[in-house]
Amino acid sequence: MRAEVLLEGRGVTKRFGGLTAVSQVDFELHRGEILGLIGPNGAGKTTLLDCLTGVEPANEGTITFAGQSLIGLKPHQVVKRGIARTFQVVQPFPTLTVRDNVAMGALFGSTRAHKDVRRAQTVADEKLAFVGLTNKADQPAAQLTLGERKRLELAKSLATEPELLLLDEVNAGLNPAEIKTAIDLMRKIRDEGVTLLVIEHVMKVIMDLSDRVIVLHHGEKIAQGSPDDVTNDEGVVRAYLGEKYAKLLALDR
Amino acid sequence: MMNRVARNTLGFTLAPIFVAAILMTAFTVQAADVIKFGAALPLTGPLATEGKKQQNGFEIWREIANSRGGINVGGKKMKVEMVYYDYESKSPTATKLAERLITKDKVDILIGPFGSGATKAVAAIAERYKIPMIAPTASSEAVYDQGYKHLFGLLAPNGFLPSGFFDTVTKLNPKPTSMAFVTRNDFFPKAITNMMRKASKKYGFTDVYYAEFPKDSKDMSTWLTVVKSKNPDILMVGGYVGDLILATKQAKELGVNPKIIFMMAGPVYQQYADALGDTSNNIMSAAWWSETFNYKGRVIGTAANFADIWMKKHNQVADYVGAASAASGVVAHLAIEKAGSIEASKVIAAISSLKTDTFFGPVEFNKGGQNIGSKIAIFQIQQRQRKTIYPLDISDGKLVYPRP
Amino acid sequence: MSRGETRGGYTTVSANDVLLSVTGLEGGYDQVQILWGVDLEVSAGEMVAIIGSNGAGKTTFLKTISGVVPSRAGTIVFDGIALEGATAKEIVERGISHVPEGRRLFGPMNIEENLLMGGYARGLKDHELAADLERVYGIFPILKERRKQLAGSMSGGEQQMCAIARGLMARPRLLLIDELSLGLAPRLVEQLCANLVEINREGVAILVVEQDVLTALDLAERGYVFESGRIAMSGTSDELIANQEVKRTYLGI
Amino acid sequence: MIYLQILVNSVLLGGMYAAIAVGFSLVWGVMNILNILHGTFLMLGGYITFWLFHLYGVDPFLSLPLSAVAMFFLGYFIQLGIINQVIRASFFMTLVLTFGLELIGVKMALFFWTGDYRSVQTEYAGYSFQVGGVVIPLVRLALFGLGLLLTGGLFWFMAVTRTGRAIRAVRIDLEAAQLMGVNPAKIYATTYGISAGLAGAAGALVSAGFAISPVTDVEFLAKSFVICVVGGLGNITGALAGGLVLGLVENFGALYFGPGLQNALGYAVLLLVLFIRPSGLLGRAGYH
Amino acid sequence: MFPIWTKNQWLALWLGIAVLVAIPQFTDNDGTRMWMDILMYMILAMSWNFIGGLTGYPSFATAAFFGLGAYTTAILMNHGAPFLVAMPLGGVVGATVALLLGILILRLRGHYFAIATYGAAEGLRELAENLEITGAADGINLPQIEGTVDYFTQYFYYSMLAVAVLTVLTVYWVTRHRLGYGLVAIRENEDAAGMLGVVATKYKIVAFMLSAIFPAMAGGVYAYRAAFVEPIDVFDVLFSIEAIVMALLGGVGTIVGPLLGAFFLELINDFLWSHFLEFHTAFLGLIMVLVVIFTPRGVMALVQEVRKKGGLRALGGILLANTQRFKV
Repeated sequence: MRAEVLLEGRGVTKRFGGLTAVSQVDFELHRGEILGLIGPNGAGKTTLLDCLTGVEPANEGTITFAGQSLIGLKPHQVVKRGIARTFQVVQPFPTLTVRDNVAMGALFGSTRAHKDVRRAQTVADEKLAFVGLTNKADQPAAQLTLGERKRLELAKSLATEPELLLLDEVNAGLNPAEIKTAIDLMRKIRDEGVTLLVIEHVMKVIMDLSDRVIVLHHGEKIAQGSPDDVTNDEGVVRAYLGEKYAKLLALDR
Repeated sequence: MMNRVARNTLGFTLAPIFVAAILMTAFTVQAADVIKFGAALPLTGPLATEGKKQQNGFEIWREIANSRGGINVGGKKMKVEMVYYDYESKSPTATKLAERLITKDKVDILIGPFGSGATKAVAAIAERYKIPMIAPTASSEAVYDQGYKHLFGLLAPNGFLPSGFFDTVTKLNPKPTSMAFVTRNDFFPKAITNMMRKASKKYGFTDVYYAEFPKDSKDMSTWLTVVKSKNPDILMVGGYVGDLILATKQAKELGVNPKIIFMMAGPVYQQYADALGDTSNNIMSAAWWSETFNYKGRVIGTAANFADIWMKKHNQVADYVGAASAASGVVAHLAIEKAGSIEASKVIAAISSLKTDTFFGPVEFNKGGQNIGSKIAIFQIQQRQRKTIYPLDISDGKLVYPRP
Repeated sequence: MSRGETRGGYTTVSANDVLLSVTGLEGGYDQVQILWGVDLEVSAGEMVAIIGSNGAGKTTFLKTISGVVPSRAGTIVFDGIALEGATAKEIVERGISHVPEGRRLFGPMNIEENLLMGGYARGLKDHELAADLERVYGIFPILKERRKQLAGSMSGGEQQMCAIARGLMARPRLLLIDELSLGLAPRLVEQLCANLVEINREGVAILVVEQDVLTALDLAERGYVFESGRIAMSGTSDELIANQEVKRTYLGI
Repeated sequence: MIYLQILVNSVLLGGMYAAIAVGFSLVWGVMNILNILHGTFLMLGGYITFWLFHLYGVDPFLSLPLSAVAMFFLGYFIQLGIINQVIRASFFMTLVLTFGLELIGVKMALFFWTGDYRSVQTEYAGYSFQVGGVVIPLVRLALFGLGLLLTGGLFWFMAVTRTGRAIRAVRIDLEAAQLMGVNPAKIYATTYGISAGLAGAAGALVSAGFAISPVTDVEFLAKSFVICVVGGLGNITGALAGGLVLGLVENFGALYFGPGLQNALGYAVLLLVLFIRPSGLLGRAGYH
Repeated sequence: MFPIWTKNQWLALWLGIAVLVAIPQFTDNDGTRMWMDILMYMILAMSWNFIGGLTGYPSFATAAFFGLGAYTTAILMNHGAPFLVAMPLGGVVGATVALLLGILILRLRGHYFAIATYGAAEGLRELAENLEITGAADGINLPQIEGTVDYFTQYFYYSMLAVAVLTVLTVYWVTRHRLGYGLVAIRENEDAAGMLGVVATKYKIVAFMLSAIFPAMAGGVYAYRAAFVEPIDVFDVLFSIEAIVMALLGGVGTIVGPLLGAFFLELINDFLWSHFLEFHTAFLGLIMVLVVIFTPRGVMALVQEVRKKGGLRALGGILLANTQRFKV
């Protein structure tokens, strides 16, 4: 009783010079689910998102979204198809206010493009309320703390009214309380009908949140399945979680 | 908060506009007993030296005129007042300042800027405002063929040069037969070089090379190398003094050695010989005036007289730029006395029909407003000094030919 | 300077002298204050760790110590001398070397040039630094092999070695290391830790900022936990690792 | 033969262009300043040489080091006292600043020395010798040699000396360099001083090969600009490459299309290089 | 970002325009002409602001467009076109060249873009120096305007004012429209803007064209007024530099900044011109140096800071703090 496949990649490969950053990766994403994407540093997670969004076009493979190919599209075209993305290193428009930052998303990214600036700002205010940044709306984005910037990034993406949201380590560097808020937020987003693909380092988030998990290592997919399956996979433990994780698990028991 | 700041800033912008607008409405008073002359001069920028010479020239005339109580206007002596602005050697600024001289300073007569190009630009303004304008240093016919009624130029037309030059060189033995022409891509140099080129055909010369080099050229080696390979008897270079110093230097370095090198205009200036030393020897050029000319007029006296005053004041050999500038004042001086009025239309009529002698030579304007009374002298630098070769009646030297 | 003896070229002092003492330190950038009253001590010859999430102010703290970022309030006393307001140059000359986050090697220069830059503050001619070069090559033999290679072309681990070696060239008594393990394979991190222990044994006090809490607390004797520009906790490594809050927050269990 | 002569002319010119541009390139590369004052230093160096020659008969080759040293100190203190104050402001602010200083400098020079063209006319000024029918003018050859010497010397300085290394370090990573104990204010002043000194040295010989006047500074500035971009911003050997390319393009362009388009061709090459290889012929991509 | 204007601000704008319309009635022809110059530089500075201030692509091409407009007007009028046809066509030519040039060079960023625009402007000048149609280095005359001094002074003044008002309204429209947001997004972070769906190439070209059309029209007015154009004058790179300096001094990327910068600099310039015959350039240089050192972020930023910190009493402190702000 699987939901429809929203995003599908087959044999996606990206090379930089001699280095193969993403190698023959197959994946699919079902409408309404949260898919976790994990793997050690340099495993190719962010590069895979780059391939999806047209930042770094894939060398090989096919990517289809809602039945249409994404290959060859520029980032701004991908956005208009309904795919929004946050960046690992947040990229706000530094001197603009938080509200204007989000309004940019509504003005340009949305499939229903709000051509009117005032309406875009209304949308921006809604999204800021959604992520809990209303009180910062008039501050320049450069003055936000890291956690706030991450939420701003999220609000900006949401303002494009996406069907699919790609989150690149939105929780990195957040404290436990903030992470908890973030998880709730992501659930809320999903409940509004947005499909999520989440790159995450904090295992707790992946375990709590994802319906399914894909593990990348050296650009290759080495495992996929439910969070529990994956964390118990021996290959994954060896490649990614490492001895220390095992040690910790032991320590906890 | 942004709104308030923006609003206040807007107010901040508008307030001075109001104040300035109100201040602007007032004044400009004109004293009745002075005649105002206005000149926009290139006191800074590439033409700064020329501009300064122009100013010095005007001042010599003004001091002389005022020391005699001023100009006699229908029995009333009126002092001369000069208003100067610096146009930074940029023609648009010259036109802007000319407008200001006319409307704000309310000058009666405009003295032209330096050179044919800027004069052409400013003449359009004088014509529009119907103010008499005397151009000391514009000799190109193209400045005067616009049908302007208010423009008068002191220098003899470029067209006077070829006859003198070719009269001189065709009598030489062995007779030169081929010429190469190179000019700076600029109004005056191009005009005079092309005029000479056209005339050379009439005199039976073969034209072996013609080229233009850009303004601000820092290297003349290519065309010099080509000229060398064509081996002309005469090389003519049109340009300004900086170009000509460089061209002379590089010609020597590259061993470009035609029998005659003729350059317009620059060797007439002291700085040319100073910069080049002996390398300047045997270069030919022409000038609209020289202190050796036996000219004499009512206001300043003889040409030599002017040169003396100049030397005393500025410790420098006078050249045609300063002389023509002083002469512009003299022409206006004589015309106003003749008209007995400073009314523009009367002054124009007086200048148009003026026929007189001055320290700068005879003055008589043709229909376009060019001084056809004047002559062009051809000279050669010998032992770093200018020696006049032509016209023969005022010559003080013999042409060294061919160049050693 | 006045105290201690010279051993192996490095000045050493007995272990319980306070070398660096920071009280009530406040600081930050242009409009954003990041540090809100930090108290911290490092004794001579000690190895201390700072842990905390991204954006907690760890890097800003180190930069404030080394004089790249000006302090706004509080005192920094190093070896009995107040350092607030001193320039970066004076601070290096006093004996604090800072190995910055992300290595910040001079990429287009070769290794040896990078190391010589490390000794710049001492105002010596190149040949006078030869003995120091040999000493750091002794600790990191791979650097000697590659000394003519451009720093930018080396692997992450080698770059980190070079960065630490460069820091040592100034003959510091306190070495500040920011994000030792960032982006490095575990094997390399172990190697680097061993190097640090060796350097520490020679009498150089080390203050290391590290995101990998296990590595940090494994290495250091004591640790401080930064949160939002303040010190949330401090104690010996064993105390910290046993702390439930630390476990939950930073180890994800 | 004519081609060979023009080739030689071009190469000699190119070397001189390098001498003019190398200091400009250094300041642009290290400090990201488009230094409008560069031409002014060149002109001042020329005037020092001129006056020493004119008043005391000092040969330009002898006064060259003096011009260089004088300009070094002038540049050093201008950077330390004025430009350092706003060096971290936007690129355009330093541009406006040096532009303002240039206006002042040129006016002062006009005031003291008038706008007359001056040139140092030594005994050997017009001397040239022939090699297989190709004329090689001595002063041009010296200018060419100076170009090689200055670019080579600067290259050596940057590669080998402690200060050169510090300059490079500051250029690569200012903050990391500060952590090494480099005082950027002094390094910037030194860099600017070196650039001014190089301009002073070039100016000394330019006064022998050309005519200088206070207003000729912009002409050399415009050339420096094109040369630097063509060779690669902030790249020392790039100045030499850029100078040679510009020399060749100008001269052979003048031969084929007429000298009138000499300067236009320079700009055409500039644009062409920007389209094809924005980092310049020898530039490293991505450097700002 | 840019607040929607309040009623008062609109009032102020129309009042300002009304004052400018009335100026020829209150001042003599020389005063009118000074205002015409101020308006011209306002046009140049505001136009530069589209590409340089809002979009963050520093252009030196203002002079190129100014010259193109001047020459187009001159050539068309010599072929019998009336001024009011020729001048807007000059704007069209400017915009068209901006379009073509933009396609070629707007993929360059930062300095490289600046250099390319400089090269293009100087290249155009050199071209105009050598082409038949532009009269080469001799320049070309335009037909003389007929009428009294008052008439033609006002004719030129109102032509310039019309272009200036058009520019201001365009600035207003752009900054309150999606387009302006897109341009600012490109300035702030072009990659991130692209990810949000801003079609950077298209927006940059539009900004470049906007930065071309008004200077080209101003060039047309200028040419008719001067009645004579030559390459070295109308393609003078100083037009670009002055536009940049004015925008910088006023405050880059703001709306009122370039207006203020043009107003003050031209006023100062005019004052120096009248009072210091030979040293006005040196004084101008000195003023530029002092302004850069004491207000390195422009007059607008200073004004805002003075307001925030409690009026003119804080000015000294702010100026002093400014000198420290960008120190190494």
